[in-house]
Amino acid sequence: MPVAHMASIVPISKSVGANRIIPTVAIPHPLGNPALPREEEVAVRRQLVEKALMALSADVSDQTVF
Amino acid sequence: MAYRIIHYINQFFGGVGGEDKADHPPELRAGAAGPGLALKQAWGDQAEIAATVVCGDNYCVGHPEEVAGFIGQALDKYQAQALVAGPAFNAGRYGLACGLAASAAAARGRVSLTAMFPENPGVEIYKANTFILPTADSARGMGQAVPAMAAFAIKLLNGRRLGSAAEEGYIERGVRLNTFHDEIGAERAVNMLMKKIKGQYFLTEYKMPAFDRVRPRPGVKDMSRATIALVTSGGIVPKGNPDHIPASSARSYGAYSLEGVDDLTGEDFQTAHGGYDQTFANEDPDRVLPVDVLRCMEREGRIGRLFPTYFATVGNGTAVAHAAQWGGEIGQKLREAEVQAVILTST
Amino acid sequence: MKLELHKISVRRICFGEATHVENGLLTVNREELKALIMEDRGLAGVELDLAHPGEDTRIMPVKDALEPRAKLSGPGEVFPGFIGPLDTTVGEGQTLVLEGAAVLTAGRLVAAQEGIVDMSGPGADYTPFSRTANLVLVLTPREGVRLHEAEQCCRLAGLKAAHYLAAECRAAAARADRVAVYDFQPLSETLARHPNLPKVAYVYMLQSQGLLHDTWVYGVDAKRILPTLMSPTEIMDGAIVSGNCVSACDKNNTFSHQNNPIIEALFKRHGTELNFVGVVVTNENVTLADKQRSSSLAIRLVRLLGAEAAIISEEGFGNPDADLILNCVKAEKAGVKTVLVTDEYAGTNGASQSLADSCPEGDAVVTAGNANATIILPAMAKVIGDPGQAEVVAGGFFGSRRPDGSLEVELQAIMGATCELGLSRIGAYTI
Amino acid sequence: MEVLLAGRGFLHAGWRLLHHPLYGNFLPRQQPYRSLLWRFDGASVQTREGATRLLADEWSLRLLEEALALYQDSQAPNPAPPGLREACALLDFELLRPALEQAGWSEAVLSAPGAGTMDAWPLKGGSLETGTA
Repeated sequence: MPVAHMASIVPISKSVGANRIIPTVAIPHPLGNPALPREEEVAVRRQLVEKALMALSADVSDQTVF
Repeated sequence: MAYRIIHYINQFFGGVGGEDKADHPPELRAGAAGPGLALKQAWGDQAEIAATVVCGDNYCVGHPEEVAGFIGQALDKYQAQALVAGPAFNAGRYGLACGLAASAAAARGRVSLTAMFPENPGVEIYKANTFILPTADSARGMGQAVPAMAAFAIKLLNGRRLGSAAEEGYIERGVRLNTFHDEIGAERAVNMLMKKIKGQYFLTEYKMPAFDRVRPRPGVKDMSRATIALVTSGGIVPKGNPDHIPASSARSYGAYSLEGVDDLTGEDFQTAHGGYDQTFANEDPDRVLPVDVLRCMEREGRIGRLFPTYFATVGNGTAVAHAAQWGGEIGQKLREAEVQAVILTST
Repeated sequence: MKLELHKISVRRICFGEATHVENGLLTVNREELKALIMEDRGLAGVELDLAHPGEDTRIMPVKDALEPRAKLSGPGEVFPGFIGPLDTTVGEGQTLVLEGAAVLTAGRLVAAQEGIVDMSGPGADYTPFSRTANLVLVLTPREGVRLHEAEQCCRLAGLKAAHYLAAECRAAAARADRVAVYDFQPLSETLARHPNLPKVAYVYMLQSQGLLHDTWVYGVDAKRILPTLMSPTEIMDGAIVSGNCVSACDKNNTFSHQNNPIIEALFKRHGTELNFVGVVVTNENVTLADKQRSSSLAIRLVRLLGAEAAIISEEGFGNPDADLILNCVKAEKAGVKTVLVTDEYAGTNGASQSLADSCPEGDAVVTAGNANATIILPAMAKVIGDPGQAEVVAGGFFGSRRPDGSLEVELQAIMGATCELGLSRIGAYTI
Repeated sequence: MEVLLAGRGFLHAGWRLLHHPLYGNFLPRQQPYRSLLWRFDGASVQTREGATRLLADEWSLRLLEEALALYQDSQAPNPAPPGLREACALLDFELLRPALEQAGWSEAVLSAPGAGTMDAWPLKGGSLETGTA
């Protein structure tokens, strides 16, 4: 089954072999930015998860960063 | 003069009972028992089983120091030169118990050996401390396991210098030992370079750790009817970390329910990961595991269903071999549950 | 650049009237050499002592080892920038070598420092200097001298002594036991001569992290150089000098620079199996910017030489692992096939990760063993150097002193034990 | 170890290391002092499609994680024998000199007497937002 790897250090995702890579905000808070007000942070999270779903729907032949 | 060996087996092979007796405390019996009888026969007059330690798997895994001490006393009492444990085949806890018993003997300067199926979790955890021979995944493999263990134990006791794992048939332990070659390093380097230039086969003296590649799977056709599962190495676990997953060098992963959970809150969930500043994840675990957004998408029909169980471990300093093994196990479980795709988040 | 090394074999050293060599016996005028060394104001005192293979003797802590060499003919003098002048390069003409002899500088010089040489017992297998006739300079820096000066005057003392011994024996050069000839031609000529032999370069990484971790090239601290191209014969004339005090096992002492085994191995095949096109000397600085710059410039030189393959040797561990990996990746990405020569720090149980960095391109590695492996060194009747050093060793810095006076130390504490130039036969394998 | 862990927090927030964390050829137990110098120069904040990303520098992080692994594997640094504490501190300072220079501390400051002592270094300061621990 396809896997979307959401992580903040793209080169590390690549070296461990992930095929669908979604760059995230930062290591301690990959899917949110505490500096933002709550609604904006959830909007950012939604955007990242949306990108993950897009990656999971796409056919990729090699390691791809979305 | 025959070598004196202590044999470690669990409650099942010791005839005490099955799963129900897994809490059986360690007992010492003179002479051989269970598979020990076959070992004794294989050794003939070269070695004898001075005594057998029989211990329930749960007890051993639950009381490591106590069992290790018990084994130490048994080794001293019988002046034994070696401990042989198992074979454990693919029994997980028995494999861990054999690894622990063998490590206890090795730590006390005795020759130590056990045998189990290469995929057994005991291999990764204890291979640095003791020799482990590969066996079949079930007791059907007893026929090959016993003679191999007997011969290898004698080889260790005779103190002969061992060749590589491939030559001698043990599981590579990943332990570096010094040796003296025939040629100096500089000559070996230039010879290796000449082979590399000519495209000939050469054997590097040190293998750099590397990751394998996986062929990308086709995309999900209809996301609105797909079941998506969440997996994370970011260490998000229910409050209190019920499975006690350590902050680094994790030895296990957890499967936790999302039934009736619409949003991960700091009250019910936390991070166990020791590799980053935990305040942000503890404040709102959704920042690592996006349950809140996926629940919305589920309600809006953007996705079919969020799989009710998520898998989590701590990716901080975890052995690559462990992670690869868990990946396989989790993938297997998700396939059986007909999950179509996975979102894996990392910190 | 053609260099002849006229080698006189030395099996024993003794003190006597005049410094000279005859039938394998090197006689040294003790007072004359002491006076020469004491010209340096930074030193409070120096004692000379001798140690020969097989003796029940330990020398600790040894800072550097040097081979006595002096020019017989050709431009300049050995150790340019310290002994030899800077108005010319070296590496041509004839050089006298007292083969089998070594000068060892020892004594409480600086901080936590180790460097054990055992002339007999289990420790002898792990150091090349258990097989040489050693003249040991036990140096005491003057009180209140800054760490920099202390290191510098000890380094100079060693260089002076090594040059003095060979210079005084020039008369015996005619009766050299053997002459080794190294003919290293400019690139155009060597390409014309060996058009279809594979072109091989040697990327020579020098420890250059700062005080106590420095190496000198023509008298310049390697931290301050940009990667440069050298003829191997210059290195034989002491163009590279060690100022490195730390990790006795894998620091390249001056002796191993003078007798670089990788240069020797490449020369042996030069013109028959391969075309040795040059030595690219580079450093191992502490800052990440320097690491990127040096590795890029070093590999650019390899490409300008048209080399299709290269040996890369590291010096030290941890910090330089990053430079080794950068050099490897940049070379392989430029299509240059590499073999790396390094040692390992895999923990006392051998189960930890050996290098502090890695890359998939590093598929060809020669290793000089695990420096964390421990060894028991029996107590020795005679200890030359700084007995006070035992407290450093005892302090668990480099091992522990056992009740019976023997030392349990890691190979890291033994001089040249895991030398990353591949000077000895040591290696490692996985069980 | 604590120094390295503190350093990691900064790296996650987009700071970049100026030097290799394992400077010096000592095993962890042989050098009781360990310092880190890192810089925040804004290049690590990336706003793409509205989402600002704090780009942790991959190389700094890899080197730091490797250093942490080495520290976890080896024994804790021994309290340096009294005679060596001073030399160890000076060594730690000397080895970082190039990095300090690169961070903008002028040569004058670096060679002022007592520059090598621990209290000479403000936690934050200098022209750039450079933190030392």
